[in-house]
Amino acid sequence: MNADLSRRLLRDMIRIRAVEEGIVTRYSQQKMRCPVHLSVGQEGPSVAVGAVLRPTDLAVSGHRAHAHYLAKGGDLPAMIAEIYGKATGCCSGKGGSMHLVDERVGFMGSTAIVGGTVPVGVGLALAKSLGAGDDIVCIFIGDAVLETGVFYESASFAVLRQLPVLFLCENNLYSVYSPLSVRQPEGRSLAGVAAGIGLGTSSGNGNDVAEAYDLIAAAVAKIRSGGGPQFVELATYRWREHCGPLFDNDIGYRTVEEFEDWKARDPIAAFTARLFAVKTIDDKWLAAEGAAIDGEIEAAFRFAEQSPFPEPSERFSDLYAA
Amino acid sequence: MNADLSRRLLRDMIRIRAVEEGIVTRYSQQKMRCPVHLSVGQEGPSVAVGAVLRPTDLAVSGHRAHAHYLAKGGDLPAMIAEIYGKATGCCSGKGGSMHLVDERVGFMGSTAIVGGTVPVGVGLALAKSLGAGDDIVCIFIGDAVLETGVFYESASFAVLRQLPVLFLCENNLYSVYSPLSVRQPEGRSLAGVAAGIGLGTSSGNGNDVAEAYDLIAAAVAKIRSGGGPQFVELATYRWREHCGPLFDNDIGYRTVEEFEDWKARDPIAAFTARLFAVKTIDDKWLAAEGAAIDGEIEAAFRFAEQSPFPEPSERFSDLYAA
Amino acid sequence: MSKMTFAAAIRDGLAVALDRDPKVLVYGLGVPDPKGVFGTTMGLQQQFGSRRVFDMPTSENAMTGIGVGAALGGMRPVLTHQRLDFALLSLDQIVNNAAKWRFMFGGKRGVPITIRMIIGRGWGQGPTHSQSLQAWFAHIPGLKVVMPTTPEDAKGLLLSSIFDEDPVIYLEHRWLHNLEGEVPPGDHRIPIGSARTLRSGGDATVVAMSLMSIEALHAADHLALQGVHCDLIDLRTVRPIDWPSIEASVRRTGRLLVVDTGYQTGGIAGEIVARIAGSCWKDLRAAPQRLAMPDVPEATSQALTEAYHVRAEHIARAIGQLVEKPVEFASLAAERRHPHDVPGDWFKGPF
Amino acid sequence: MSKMTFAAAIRDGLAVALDRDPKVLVYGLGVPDPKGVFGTTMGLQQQFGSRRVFDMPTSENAMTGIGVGAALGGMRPVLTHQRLDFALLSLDQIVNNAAKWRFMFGGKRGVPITIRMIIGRGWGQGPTHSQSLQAWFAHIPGLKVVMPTTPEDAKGLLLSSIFDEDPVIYLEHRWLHNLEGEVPPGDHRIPIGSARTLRSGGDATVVAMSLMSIEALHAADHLALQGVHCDLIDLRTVRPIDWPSIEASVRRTGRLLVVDTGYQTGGIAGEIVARIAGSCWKDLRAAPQRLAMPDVPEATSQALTEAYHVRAEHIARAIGQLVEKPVEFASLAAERRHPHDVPGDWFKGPF
Ligand SMILES: Cc1ncc(C[n+]2csc(CCOP(=O)(O)OP(=O)(O)O)c2C)c(N)n1
Ligand SMILES: Cc1ncc(C[n+]2csc(CCOP(=O)(O)OP(=O)(O)O)c2C)c(N)n1
Ligand SMILES: [Mg+2]
Ligand SMILES: [Mg+2]
Repeated sequence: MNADLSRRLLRDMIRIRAVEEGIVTRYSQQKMRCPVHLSVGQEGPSVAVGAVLRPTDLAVSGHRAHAHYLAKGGDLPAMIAEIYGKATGCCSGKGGSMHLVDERVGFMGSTAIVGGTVPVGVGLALAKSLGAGDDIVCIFIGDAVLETGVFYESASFAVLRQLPVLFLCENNLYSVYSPLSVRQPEGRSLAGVAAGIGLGTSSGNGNDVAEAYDLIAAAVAKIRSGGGPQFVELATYRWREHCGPLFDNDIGYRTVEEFEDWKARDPIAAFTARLFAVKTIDDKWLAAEGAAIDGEIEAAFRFAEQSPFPEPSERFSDLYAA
Repeated sequence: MNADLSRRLLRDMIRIRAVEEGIVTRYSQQKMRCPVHLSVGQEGPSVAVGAVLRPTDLAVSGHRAHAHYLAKGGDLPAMIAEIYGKATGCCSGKGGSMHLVDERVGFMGSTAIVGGTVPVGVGLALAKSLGAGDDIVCIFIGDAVLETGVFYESASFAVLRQLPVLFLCENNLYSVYSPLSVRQPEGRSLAGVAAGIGLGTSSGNGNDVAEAYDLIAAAVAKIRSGGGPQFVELATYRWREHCGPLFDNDIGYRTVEEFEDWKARDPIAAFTARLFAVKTIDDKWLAAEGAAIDGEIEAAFRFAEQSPFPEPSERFSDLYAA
Repeated sequence: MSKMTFAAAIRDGLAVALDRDPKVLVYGLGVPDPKGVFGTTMGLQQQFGSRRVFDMPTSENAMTGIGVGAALGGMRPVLTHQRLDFALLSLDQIVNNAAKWRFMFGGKRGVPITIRMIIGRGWGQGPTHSQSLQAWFAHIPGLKVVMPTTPEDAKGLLLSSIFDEDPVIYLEHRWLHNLEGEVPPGDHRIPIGSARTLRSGGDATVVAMSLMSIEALHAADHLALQGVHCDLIDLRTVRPIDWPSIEASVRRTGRLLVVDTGYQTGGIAGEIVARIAGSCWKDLRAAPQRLAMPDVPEATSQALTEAYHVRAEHIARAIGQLVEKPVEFASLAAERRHPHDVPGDWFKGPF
Repeated sequence: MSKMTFAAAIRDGLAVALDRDPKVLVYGLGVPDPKGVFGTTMGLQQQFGSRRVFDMPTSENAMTGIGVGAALGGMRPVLTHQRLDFALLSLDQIVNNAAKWRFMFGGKRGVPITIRMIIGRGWGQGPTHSQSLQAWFAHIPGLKVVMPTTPEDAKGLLLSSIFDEDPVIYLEHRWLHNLEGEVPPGDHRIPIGSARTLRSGGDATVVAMSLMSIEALHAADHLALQGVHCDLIDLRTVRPIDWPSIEASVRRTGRLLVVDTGYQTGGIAGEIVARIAGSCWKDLRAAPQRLAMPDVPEATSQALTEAYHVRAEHIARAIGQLVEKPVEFASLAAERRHPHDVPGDWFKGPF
């Protein structure tokens, strides 16, 4: 992996983490009045995909989409403004955190129904397949999506038609507070089910961004060269509560040990150390990037705070084409 | 396989075929005014299951359920009367051919939405699993059911909870007029997908009733001994049109060669020859059984024809408990 | 103009759309099979190729979402369900995605998908092959819902649906498939949201849709011979409803009867009655009435469907009551030559 | 009697049912998790074991059908959806199986399943976490649909639902979860299908349900001080509707306003207006009115929900118009102390 790419991956992770922490800091002000599902701790897969995909590749996602949106190149101020419910938000305030869109960079939409955008992504790939080119569609899914019938139906159709789809599964062990054990049979892996459906599959450590990058790059290369839809499962872990800014290790659905164990495998710390060791980065780089990111984020929050709310009459607009 | 069992299997196939042919003969009279999906040519799997299951085992099915209902021990006159829309029908005329029920023998219901009874069967198994005993639930499915999300979700839950479920899949190559090729990816077998979900699987020739019996008996023994849900795929072929009494090889969705090829593998003819060869049956047995069956069937149609129609006021009844 | 059946008019509309715009896709269970969805898709795959006209697996939910995605990707998909009842599997995609996409993303992009659903009736279709749930779709902001009655409207509304920028639920009644009528050639469109006045008369306003408009037509013509003249409004679109047409008529007649193919409770007929009771309160000279399916599923047995459906004679009787005149209606029933559970001799089952 | 919240009353009802009948099962996403579905299932798994109280995969459609099957197998399952919106995935099982099973098999067996669905609102719930689709369920023959308002009814209707022999859709509004009230102990049941008169007065009949009954209560009490006295009928059940109660009231008052938590077009309010316009035509002294959600999804931004919902002041204003008297209603809005997008200070998000 070349140094530029390494630095990009690290920078993107730091940036996404900082954005999420920016939300954490301000959330209790009750100005962001919508549910937020943060990706703190699981930035690896997103930035790896972001570095593999082209702007003309498309992506769709679900409720936990900030990282996906940003990694795909989505407009940060527009995202923050959306979470603040402002007219300048990427959905003009209609959607909130669970509905993000930035078509200019191919982020076609994230929605709040688990599995809901999976067929949408496959349909986008169907449309791509009817045209020319080798663009692909990335469908971001959590582990719970594998439980939905619509995933099975959609993935089957993607296999049947050999559509250019990447199913990027972040397996963070939980669906809300429910562990995999109440949802997945013992001994059955997510990638195993996906393989049974006929998807090409690979699995790896999502907290090792370089490993994630390599797996994704390989999968995407296969898709582009007509190898059919691929499923990449990346193990990772969300640090904070399912929804909201706090930690929730106290409520008992997971152990502090498990949490600490995963925290020790912080994708950012690990990759920082690695890049330090090989001298790809130094303190100065880190400080400069950190400062730039902080400035960008401050500006984004300022933009959001200072933006106007949508006019009340807008509550009726956008239902049908004019 | 002992002689009694062999004779039973053959007799049951002959009987089901004769019932279906009885429908064929009379259908053009337009007195059976409901869609009928006949099983002529694919009697093997049904009678094999029927011989394996106990009366306290349960079964559910779909649109093509005559054979399943009869094999499970369902009331023949009540079925014919139901197809005639009579008050004496197993659903008092409310359901018709696509809705059959005979709870006394554990046939809990067949319905017309593809995949619709799959979760119902799993739920019945859940209820069984909460009680004592080692009864099982057989869910009859066609090849198209594997395309439904609800199959995937239901089978996954059956695996998760290790419920006593037999998925009995009659793969007759077609869904209405659509071949497997427009529905299943090349190289992906139905049993393969089922295995990916975590079901125990086996596959065989559904037109060889002895082979079908052995596979089913093995699967059911596994289920009863706590081995978890099993999927048995049996290859077979429907001779007549998807829905209705006619042959439809002329309309072009399948070749006459394919049809003739499968017809040459008639499960009844093959098994008859085999039992003749080993002298388990003789002409006399065949004639006697045939006569008994014909008499039973004549009586059933007579019963149906002579039964009264439901009172018009019954169109409003049975919606809620009294 | 040429004379063709309702089913042929649909096929004609699909062919025109496929021909006109390479972005149009036509798919659904059985679309390219030898029966071609009751003839409505016959030969289209041969004509336009299997990339644009194709069969699908029995995966109604995903295939709807895939249509939504294809629409977002620039296509104009037309999905067909041989029965509305099967589409119940896909309501999440219809309601949470197709209907809301434009709104929830702040107007970024709409979903120009058309979803055809066929409503069954009689001849043993039974409880799960006969549901007429237009009230459900009409309840959902973001959807449009059309229910053509004539071959011309079948084609014209289909073309308008396909080229509409928003999702349209296109509901076709199986019993209309063989109805014949004049159909203009080419890209002939009937605007969504406008009703059609089939008969004019000052005594009462009868609003109906789909097959019920045909029954109402028989009733209206029968009563006209007896000196009772109705405005008969064929709704054509059930979302958005053409309120100006209905209100203008009710203001003249002061009497309203709405006839619905769906269940009574919570149906479209009730919506129209409720709205008109408010907007035309001063004009109404009698309680607004509705005639709809009873609040019970359709049973399979022919003995149980005979008295189940609303027919011309019931409509004529209801109009008579509404206008408070004695009318003869029994002969409407006596005139019918074919069994009650088929639309005509052309229908011999099974679906 | 003891004072408890609506959520605690549901938990109490579930515990009573689980305790009383070993056939009762309680399951759904998050049922045994530390939040216990907003407290409504808290501790039940510990108390009754994981065979009877359990979590499930995100497989709403199958898990509904599995409940149907378990019910056919003798159980009384209670399935919970944290939002009604998620249940759209399961409508095939609800409509084609649960609702029709008894009918289509000729009365052989019913499906005693209870499906709880929670209706969200405000605080950024947005388009897919706020739908109030009771009109859909109420349109389906074979279903019963309840919408409790008070803690007592929450418990009493839940117990009646669980022990009903037919499928019941139990709709609970998220904004009611913290409402407090007296709740009788033990197996206290409120009959399905009977409305409750919350206030009596001869000037007008106001019919409401769920959260709208609370808003209507504020409005009615506010107007009572101004000499306008309404019958306020809390519907409690939206299928079957308690017509005798509504009709008796309208016969006295001659004026009707229906307030609905759902979309206006095709909603329950319209059904009630339509029916009463027919059955009480002679008694009505003014056009029957309805107040419901606008025909557009709920947006996420707080700036877009402020003028979106129906509140006490709108109801008071509508009653004033209905009785043709000038009334003061603005103070109802001014009195409210918490932001418009939360039910009270107890709600701090996220769901
Ligand atoms: C159909 C549906 N059912 C339930 C929910 C409630 N819900 C929101 S997020 C979530 C968990 C999803 O878990 P996973 O896919 O693993 O994503 P993660 O939150 O872990 O990133 C659930 C069940 C929903 N939004 N949609
Ligand atoms: C959900 C749904 N979609 C479509 C149909 C229409 N349909 C009826 S039978 C059938 C084919 C089923 O094929 P298969 O499961 O292989 O059974 P077979 O008819 O071959 O016995 C279809 C698609 C339906 N009944 N339900
Ligand atoms: Mg997860
Ligand atoms: Mg088949």
